[in-house]
Amino acid sequence: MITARLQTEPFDAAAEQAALIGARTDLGAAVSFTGLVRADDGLVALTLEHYPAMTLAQLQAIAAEAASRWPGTFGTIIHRHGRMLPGEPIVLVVTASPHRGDAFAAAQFLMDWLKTKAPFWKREAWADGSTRWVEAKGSDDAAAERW
Amino acid sequence: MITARLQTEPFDAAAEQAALIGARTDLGAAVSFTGLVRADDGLVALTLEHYPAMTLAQLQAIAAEAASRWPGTFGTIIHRHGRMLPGEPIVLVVTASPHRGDAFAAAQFLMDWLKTKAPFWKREAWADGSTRWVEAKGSDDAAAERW
Amino acid sequence: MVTLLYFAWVREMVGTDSETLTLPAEATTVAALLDWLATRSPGHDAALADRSRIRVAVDQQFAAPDTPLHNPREIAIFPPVTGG
Amino acid sequence: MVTLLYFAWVREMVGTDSETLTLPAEATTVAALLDWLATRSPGHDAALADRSRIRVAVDQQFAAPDTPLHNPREIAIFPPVTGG
Repeated sequence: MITARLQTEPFDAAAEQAALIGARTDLGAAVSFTGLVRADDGLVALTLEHYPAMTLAQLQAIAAEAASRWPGTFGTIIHRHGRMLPGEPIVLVVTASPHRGDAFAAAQFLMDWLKTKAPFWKREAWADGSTRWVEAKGSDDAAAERW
Repeated sequence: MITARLQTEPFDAAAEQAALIGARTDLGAAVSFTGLVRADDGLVALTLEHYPAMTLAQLQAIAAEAASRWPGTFGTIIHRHGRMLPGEPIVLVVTASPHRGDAFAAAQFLMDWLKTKAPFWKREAWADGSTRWVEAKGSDDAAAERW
Repeated sequence: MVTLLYFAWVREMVGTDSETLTLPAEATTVAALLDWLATRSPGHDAALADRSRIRVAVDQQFAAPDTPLHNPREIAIFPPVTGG
Repeated sequence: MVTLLYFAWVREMVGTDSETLTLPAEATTVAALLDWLATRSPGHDAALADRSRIRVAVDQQFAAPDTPLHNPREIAIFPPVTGG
């Protein structure tokens, strides 16, 4: 079971991992990925716009795809939207599995697909008052296509 | 900079990740891997023996190798030894990097090398009173050799 | 009637986040729809000028340029996504 | 004089975690050392019977069977590692 949530407020990665594992003792590996707002030279904030009617369904579809590829792997996806400051977390992917290979692979898959298939757009606000929409990266397409 | 520690007591993965990131705002990705004692049918405890004169130096050598392969990636390795119960954490690898690919790769590299190059041996204790030394897995050798 | 939704810089260049209209008969595919939309205003034209930077979802499913349109209810037009 | 250290089931089969002794002249490599050690007791012999399951560190560095021994101070003999 891999679940997905969408929220504006920050998340507590450790609490999410603990909740995912719960009382289970058949899991040998837990992987947590946190995406953070980088303070590239003069960046003052990042605003994430998204497509409300589609976003959560798309995250859930990505989660379902991972669950079918890695049966026995549990996971949680949390993606924030709205305005965030440098150093703040944007996205969390936590996976837990009997073996480390599956936990790592599922976490990377979820991030790679999410990067190219979830309808979010980042707008950067700079110290000089300008704003700029982040450009999609070809490396993200390549990462998503390797799975 | 990737540092390594050896200890008997459990660790706090979230606190380690927070300490690793500190006040830095140039890191866009943090990956945390926790290895846990799996309660395979009737396992009551795991005891990790190690080679005191060699273990920490070997973990530090693995850390140095990762730091040279992924410059700009920060990391913390904590490996426990002694007796542990099902569900308890055994090993922690946390990495943080400007980009997610490096954070994921460095964490996986550290785990793969640690599995085959750090002098630890696991002994399982079972509900029927028997004990058994865990056998090394060929899949771990293969994982270590892909880097 | 179909609702068109615009996101990110497509929204800014078109000048609205949504519009509801009746599709013309020639809008049989995603690509044909974009061709027609580009004629609606200078803003639409500018936003859609470089089709390699445009992505489309039809009824909340990603769609390719040759995807046929069968009475869609909602079509969203936006740049390549940049979340995560 | 060299200190030999044994770990995990090698330690249990040899029956001690360490011994200090003088290497014979023929122990010029790791493999030759293991051949000689196996003659010291039935426990040593049993522990070292399957060389594919034996790993060695010379002065705290992993060593291959053909690694030459130049006045080592500490040689550790153990199964393939299983940490992590």
